[in-house]
Amino acid sequence: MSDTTEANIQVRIQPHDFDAGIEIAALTDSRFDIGAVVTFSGLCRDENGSLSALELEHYPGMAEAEIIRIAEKACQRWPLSHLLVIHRFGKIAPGENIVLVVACSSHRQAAFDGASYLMDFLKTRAPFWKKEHLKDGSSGEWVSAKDADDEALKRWE
Amino acid sequence: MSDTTEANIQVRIQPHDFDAGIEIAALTDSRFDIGAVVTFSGLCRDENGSLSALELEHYPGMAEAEIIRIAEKACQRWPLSHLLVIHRFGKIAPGENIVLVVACSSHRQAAFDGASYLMDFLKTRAPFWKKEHLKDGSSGEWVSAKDADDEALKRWE
Amino acid sequence: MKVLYFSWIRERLGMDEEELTLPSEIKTVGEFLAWQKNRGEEFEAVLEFPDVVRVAVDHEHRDHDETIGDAREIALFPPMTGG
Amino acid sequence: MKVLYFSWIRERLGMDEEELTLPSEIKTVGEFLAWQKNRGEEFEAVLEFPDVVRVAVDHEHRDHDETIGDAREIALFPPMTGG
Repeated sequence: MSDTTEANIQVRIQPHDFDAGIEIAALTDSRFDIGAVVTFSGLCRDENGSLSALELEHYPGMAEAEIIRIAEKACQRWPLSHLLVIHRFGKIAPGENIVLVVACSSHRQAAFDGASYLMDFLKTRAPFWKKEHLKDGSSGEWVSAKDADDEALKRWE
Repeated sequence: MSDTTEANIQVRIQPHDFDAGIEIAALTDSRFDIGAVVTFSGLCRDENGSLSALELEHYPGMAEAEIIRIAEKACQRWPLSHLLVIHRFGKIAPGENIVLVVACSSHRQAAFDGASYLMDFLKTRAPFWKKEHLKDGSSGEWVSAKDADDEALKRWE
Repeated sequence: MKVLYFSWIRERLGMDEEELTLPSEIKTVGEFLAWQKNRGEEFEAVLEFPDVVRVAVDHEHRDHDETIGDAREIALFPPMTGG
Repeated sequence: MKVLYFSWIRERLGMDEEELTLPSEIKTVGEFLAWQKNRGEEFEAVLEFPDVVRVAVDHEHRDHDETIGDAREIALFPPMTGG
């Protein structure tokens, strides 16, 4: 891992919200070598209307470390000038942001692949767990891991 | 093409800039069914420092129509709840935004694929042409189409 | 029929649009381009390699072997470089 | 050695961390889990299906057949559901 590569990775684990536009601007302002920026925003869904909030638990220290490891692999695989990951923890209401990935590159396919790779590995390897809180005041279930998320990793082999 | 699908496509051809964060918020506010938002921002690059601006010429009427056709195909292929495309025209300085795609879905892979498909076809089929204006005051070349952009379409066959 | 020109085709022809009445024997895009090529030096230069010229009929891409039909608007332009 | 518990493992055990001194014969993650399972009813329930329990040693994922080494911190948690 070169210093240059490491310098371009930013990982933030935080309770507060983020703004994708502000993050894109911060990464691209006064730069003339970035032709493509791909962002992924993951939001809290509630399709049947029963959810009051998701509570995101994380493993402090390891969450940052694991996402940095995933980001370093992405930067080794594709020519990314920046890779930013923000993951929230705590209670998150339906419709609110959970995670943001911003991948910058001179070329669009690298930016798409870098962001998509990062999300696939973050889903299955970053130490976060979601618990449902329901509108009726009860504490719902811990969200189960999806086989489809493990499956998604295979395309990067 | 169902009415529902068409209602979720927005295409804007405009000279002024855009803000990805504001566009994401407008599409996702008060919605609880969107779990994934992927944006692609294309920026004006100037790696050797000689460019004053790119001038984007377009074919009014056809530019909108062609991008809508591409977006409709994307919405038929993936379950996208929204697909927004903004493409600027006129003079655009290095580091400025040229194009924005925002794809919303309940699932992340559909959002990634929809945005990537849209950009691949927009590059080769939407009637826009870029001319370089150089810092020395001279009018540079019209940017040539890239074979790599035609190649990129093959993975969607 | 309105004929539009874009990018370096517009610049070399020195016009962005004109009104044309096509001879009735012209049915396809390719026939239209061949006819255009005979309209003078600039047209001949622009259409020296007709394969690189893209054509839209009423805002839709058309291949050179496709028919024009009763088009209201035809546009000639080089390969696109947007995005 | 600090041992951390997360998610429903933390809830069922009723604690988020503890200090443990492991018997010297425990070398692998799997051996550690087998030893933990004998520490009482709650541990037995949590480790009924040890394959679903993920383990990190000093902030890095470890498979059950890997060694623990001289770890400062071990964490037990269910499959992750972030993002």
